[in-house]
Amino acid sequence: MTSDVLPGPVQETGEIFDVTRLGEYTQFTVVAPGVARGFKPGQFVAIAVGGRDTSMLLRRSFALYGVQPGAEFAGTIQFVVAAKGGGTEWLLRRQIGDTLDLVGPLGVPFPLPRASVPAVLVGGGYGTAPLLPLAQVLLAQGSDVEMIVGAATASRLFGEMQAKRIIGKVTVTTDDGTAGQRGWVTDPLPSAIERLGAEIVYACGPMGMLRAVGEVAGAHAIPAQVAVEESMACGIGVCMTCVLPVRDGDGVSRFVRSCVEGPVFDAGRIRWADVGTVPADLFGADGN
Amino acid sequence: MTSDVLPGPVQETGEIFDVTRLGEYTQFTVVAPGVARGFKPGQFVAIAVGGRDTSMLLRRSFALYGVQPGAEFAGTIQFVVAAKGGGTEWLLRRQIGDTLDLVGPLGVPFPLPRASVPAVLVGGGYGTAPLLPLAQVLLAQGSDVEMIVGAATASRLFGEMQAKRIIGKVTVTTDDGTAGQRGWVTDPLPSAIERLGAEIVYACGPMGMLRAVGEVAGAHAIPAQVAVEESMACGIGVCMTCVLPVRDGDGVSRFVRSCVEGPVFDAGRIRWADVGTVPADLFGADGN
Amino acid sequence: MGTPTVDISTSLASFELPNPVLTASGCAAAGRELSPFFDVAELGGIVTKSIMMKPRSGRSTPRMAETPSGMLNSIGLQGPGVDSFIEHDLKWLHESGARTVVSIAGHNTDEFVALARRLYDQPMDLLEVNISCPNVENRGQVFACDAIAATRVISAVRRAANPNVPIFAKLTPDVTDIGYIARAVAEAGADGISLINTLLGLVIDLDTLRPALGGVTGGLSGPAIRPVALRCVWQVHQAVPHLPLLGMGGIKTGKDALQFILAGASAVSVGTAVFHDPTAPIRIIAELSDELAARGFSSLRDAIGFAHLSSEQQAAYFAAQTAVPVGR
Amino acid sequence: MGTPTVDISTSLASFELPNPVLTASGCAAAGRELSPFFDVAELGGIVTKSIMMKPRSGRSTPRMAETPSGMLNSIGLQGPGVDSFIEHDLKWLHESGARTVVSIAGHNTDEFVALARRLYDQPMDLLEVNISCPNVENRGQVFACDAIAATRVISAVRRAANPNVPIFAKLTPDVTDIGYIARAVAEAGADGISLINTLLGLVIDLDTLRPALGGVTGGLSGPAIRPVALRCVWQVHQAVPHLPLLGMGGIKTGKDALQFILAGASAVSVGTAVFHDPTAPIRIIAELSDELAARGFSSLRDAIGFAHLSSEQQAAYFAAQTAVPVGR
Ligand SMILES: Cc1cc2nc3c(=O)[nH]c(=O)nc-3n(C[C@H](O)[C@H](O)[C@H](O)COP(=O)(O)OP(=O)(O)OC[C@H]3O[C@@H](n4cnc5c(N)ncnc54)[C@H](O)[C@@H]3O)c2cc1C
Ligand SMILES: Cc1cc2nc3c(=O)[nH]c(=O)nc-3n(C[C@H](O)[C@H](O)[C@H](O)COP(=O)(O)OP(=O)(O)OC[C@H]3O[C@@H](n4cnc5c(N)ncnc54)[C@H](O)[C@@H]3O)c2cc1C
Ligand SMILES: Cc1cc2nc3c(=O)[nH]c(=O)nc-3n(C[C@H](O)[C@H](O)[C@H](O)COP(=O)(O)O)c2cc1C
Ligand SMILES: Cc1cc2nc3c(=O)[nH]c(=O)nc-3n(C[C@H](O)[C@H](O)[C@H](O)COP(=O)(O)O)c2cc1C
Ligand code: FES
Ligand code: FES
Repeated sequence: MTSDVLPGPVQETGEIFDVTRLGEYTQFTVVAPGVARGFKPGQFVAIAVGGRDTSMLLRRSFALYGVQPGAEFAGTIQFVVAAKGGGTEWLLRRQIGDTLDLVGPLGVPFPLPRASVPAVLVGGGYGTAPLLPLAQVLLAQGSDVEMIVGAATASRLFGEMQAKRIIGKVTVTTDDGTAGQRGWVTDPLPSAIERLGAEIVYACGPMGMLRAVGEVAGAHAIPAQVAVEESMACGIGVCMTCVLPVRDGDGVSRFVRSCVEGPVFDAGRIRWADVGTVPADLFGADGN
Repeated sequence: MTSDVLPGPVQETGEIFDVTRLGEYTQFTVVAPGVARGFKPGQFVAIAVGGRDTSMLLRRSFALYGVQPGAEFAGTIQFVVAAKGGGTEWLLRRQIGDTLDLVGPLGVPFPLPRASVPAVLVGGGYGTAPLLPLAQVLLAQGSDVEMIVGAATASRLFGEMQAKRIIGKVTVTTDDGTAGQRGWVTDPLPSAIERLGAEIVYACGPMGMLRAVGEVAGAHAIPAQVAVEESMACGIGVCMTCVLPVRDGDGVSRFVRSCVEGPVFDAGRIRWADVGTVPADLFGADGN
Repeated sequence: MGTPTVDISTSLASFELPNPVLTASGCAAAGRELSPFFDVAELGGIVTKSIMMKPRSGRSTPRMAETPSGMLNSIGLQGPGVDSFIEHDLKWLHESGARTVVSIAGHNTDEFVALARRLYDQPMDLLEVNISCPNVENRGQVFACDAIAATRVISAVRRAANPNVPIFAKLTPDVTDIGYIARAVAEAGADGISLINTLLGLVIDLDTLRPALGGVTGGLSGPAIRPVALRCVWQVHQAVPHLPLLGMGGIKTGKDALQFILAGASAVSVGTAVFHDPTAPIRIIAELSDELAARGFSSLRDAIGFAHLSSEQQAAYFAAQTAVPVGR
Repeated sequence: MGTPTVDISTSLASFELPNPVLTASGCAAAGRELSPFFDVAELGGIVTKSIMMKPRSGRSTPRMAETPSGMLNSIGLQGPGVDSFIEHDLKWLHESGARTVVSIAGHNTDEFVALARRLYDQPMDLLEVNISCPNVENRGQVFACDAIAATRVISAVRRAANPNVPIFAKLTPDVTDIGYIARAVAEAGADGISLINTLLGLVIDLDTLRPALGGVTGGLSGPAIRPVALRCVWQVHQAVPHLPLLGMGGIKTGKDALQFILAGASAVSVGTAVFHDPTAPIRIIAELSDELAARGFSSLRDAIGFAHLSSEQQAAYFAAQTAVPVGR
């Protein structure tokens, strides 16, 4: 795994270049050369919502994909938004030509293998988004890549077309069987790992899915690098709201900030069962 | 003076039909049949600002004019907005087709003479607005009407063209002489009163101007009906923020709500020098 | 939402209400000004502006300043005095068929007692004792900031008031330990507690370079204070679990009201939101009912204090419900 | 604005600052994460997150909930312990040339004393004593809620700390009388006062029907609390007019900062606003300077507590200024 020194995040005002509805999601393309410049797959952008005089104080985070540092859409970023509460609904009312206040790129990207290794990518819902540029990078490295994308229902699938275009094929699952095979992304995962002889799994999606993906990878004795989604007040590492209990190399578990030390973690290091608690053996638990 | 029983205020959503820049002001025409129906000159509308998730909790008030209960612009209202802070700036970013959340018509209108009497109307800045429909009503009653409009500078004048169209002529003053005669609206007022043999003065504008107009009218032993602009939290009479010390018929002074018992008052009854204090002889001052 | 109907009736001690949404004292005058917007008899009740014995002019203007998601006010309890209030306001409310909560305020214990006596035979459903106002006998310290002063007023009012009318003590959040004050007024005989009154705040006017309000400081209300209000309801529900609470502070929607119910309030008052939306109280009744139904509650009473239950207790409740919860 | 330049230097006791804008404890970590956005040495100072003797994991997640114009947090003072803090954080700050305010927190008086000793020789400009945290020796009551506990900590820290480093007591607004607490810590030897810490609040999660935060209650910060913060600064300036105050609570703009200065603060901390806008502190320096100039002040120091002056005193000040005030 390599660990590049990245250019730091920047704060910039980006103009919305395109807004496209994709099923239940909306894809934004925004001119933001500063954010685009430093980007690596797995990173995210934090966006101010609500405009002047808003009561919504905190930025909202979105995984980046489709970043074009050069070429036709020079200096643009793309991200996809699902309606949730006031912040995303405000974003969904923005139009082409409106501007957004952005901070990014933020977070640690997916670690890349030094050489080409076969990899399975697993995306749940809009969690597929950051896996698309990752697939491109892996393919460019000469890695064999398979991708599984899943969602509760067909309209919540994201990126299966792009994935197909990039990789050539894609496996789709939905909980209700409205698209692809009925079931969870973890159903076709073992055979994909085996078929490909995969040495790594990458995943992004809901916590429950990431945990399950981590378990499947573990059962195959390969690592899973997963991008989590924790509630974040600052996104830049100063507030300590976004922590997860993570085991480090020498076995000590700590509360680790998922905004600057994540959002990508080795699934095997996250203490999934202890999320939302303070396990007694956590570093500093006795200092409370 | 007649005192009609008015239909109560309504809350309704109005669509913006037109937005026109007029000097430093912006005129809004909004489709709002419920507000338009009950309207009488001197009343105002309270508008929610900032949209969903705004931090601005209180409505902003604007004097109504150009209300068209029938005819071509059926059920529309007009008001004019001057940029001040967050609320008016939000309004000034609204466009044709956007909707506004309105409550109105609010307040006591200008009392009308039973028969035709000569009247001078005095407007300061956007305070001219409510005098325009008043002039129309007075003229329709057969009253002789003169109008004086003033402002600090030419770009802050409002309604002098409409006034001219309605009345035939208008006297203009500006503090800096950039339009009309240099000076205050009270400079040409005495001669207007005398020329016309006016029996009443109507005015709307800043507090200092209203006080001065009241004094000139008083010196001519005629009443001045003035529309004040007090800071209002509710606009509908439930909160008691908008009070002025006002002397009533039997000489007792009280704190009176300018939203429901005003905004139009007999200038002679307002205790101008005591605004912002609790005069010792005010009704209930000893109960504090 | 085509959800099953929920029984939203509730009670504040012996006062039975068909629904749990009232106005807040000082934010609806005595109801009349709201009648162009809706029928005041449809609300859980109208809480009138705190009334004192004598007419009172209140503070000098400016009396309000808008703040982020809130506002400051310094009205200073302007009012016509209890006699005029009875003759005009209470009469109007009675004729309108509105359920009525009368809020009283006094300079000292005697004035509170005199008010309770004067109102003894008047038509009303509940007496709210606003002890979040200054006590002239103790250097103007607010009664509800001092357990002893609060106790004295509440026990005296309880003795003086009509025994058929429940009395609620209205508390200020500006204290070190609101649970302690709540226990004190409960022991003094309060039948329930209203909370919270406004937080003391200040704004500087950047044009005059002086405090924006004529009264220098003022009371902060609106959604800005909602988390503080919810914390107070939570703590007071734990301190005096047997007492009914009338919760308020920044309620704008049915969802906001539901938070107060879950935290332990039996009913809610809607204050500052009325200034923004005169129909807010009536809208919130319907919204709250929908929110309860969507979460599988068959009655509002079941939801009171529900957030204090463990996840297991909560699950057991829903398992025992016959109605299939919608959206859970 | 092409306004005359204003001298915006200020001081917090013996700590001299070129400008009055600092970060707030817990809202800037130890400064390093802000360095991609601006040079931390340009600020009035960095106030570090409250540090304790031992490493501390803090509370369980969820640790935050957004509220109208504010947020609740329940971090629970997660931190690496003072040794690691000195070795990594303080060292980095020193090397960066940042003026540094170290915030300390303890479970009991002894821990505060141990921290003051451990930090005796470390490079820092001011010690902020966060007594708005629970005292394990008194049923978890917050030190700053109890004048005696507060006094004990402050006098012990004043004795133990390097005499060349001023110490500021950081107070909570959740008390009945903040002026009283301020006088107590002043008598105990505090060289100044930082205020306010967060207000205790609660939010109910309407999906889980339980408190939204892992820690049940949390601290409310952001513009929502600004009027409360300004009121506290106003009251404490009146209670201890000779003590310098570091004001904070909801500051987002230069105008907000100016309100605090006029109310009596010698400098301000910017907290939650950093989460929305990482460059807020540096932006606010320039904005504040412009706002002062536009009102005819020739120096920031002249504006400190200016809102307490009568209109006549204010007019006399401006009349004596040689510079022609812009926009007045
Ligand atoms: C690293 C990261 C990447 C993300 N990528 C995407 C993406 O690509 N597309 C997308 O649609 N959404 C993404 N999310 C989730 C997105 O940030 C939330 O849906 C959004 O913040 C909700 O804001 P709201 O105002 O609409 O909802 P509300 O529920 O009103 O938000 C209230 C508060 O809770 C926080 N919050 C609510 N839901 C979440 C959540 N799921 N995760 C984190 N914080 C939350 C909000 O940020 C806000 O502070 C991502 C989140 C993180 C942390
Ligand atoms: C009866 C009445 C009629 C009015 N008619 C007009 C009109 O026709 N055209 C027009 O441009 N303006 C009019 N105003 C003034 C207008 O309401 C204010 O300019 C506006 O409220 C300012 O809001 P803001 O958010 O832009 O300013 P801010 O200063 O940010 O407002 C902060 C708070 O102060 C209140 N406030 C600020 N200035 C005033 C003011 N001058 N009067 C009352 N409250 C104020 C606001 O309502 C708000 O609650 C009228 C006011 C009243 C009371
Ligand atoms: C303008 C105004 C006047 C008020 N007057 C009173 C009063 O007379 N008596 C009282 O007990 N509370 C009074 N309050 C407090 C409210 O009843 C309520 O407790 C508080 O505003 C919090 O609720 P809210 O955020 O919904 O407004 C007043 C509040 C406002 C805004
Ligand atoms: C996430 C977070 C963490 C905080 N941690 C601390 C802390 O460790 N020590 C402290 O004294 N104050 C802490 N505070 C309080 C702030 O320093 C500040 O007093 C308060 O937030 C009000 O200022 P603001 O509204 O500008 O944020 C914290 C605040 C927040 C939001
Ligand atoms: S979100 Fe603030 S530290 Fe991660
Ligand atoms: S603005 Fe509320 S009573 Fe007039």
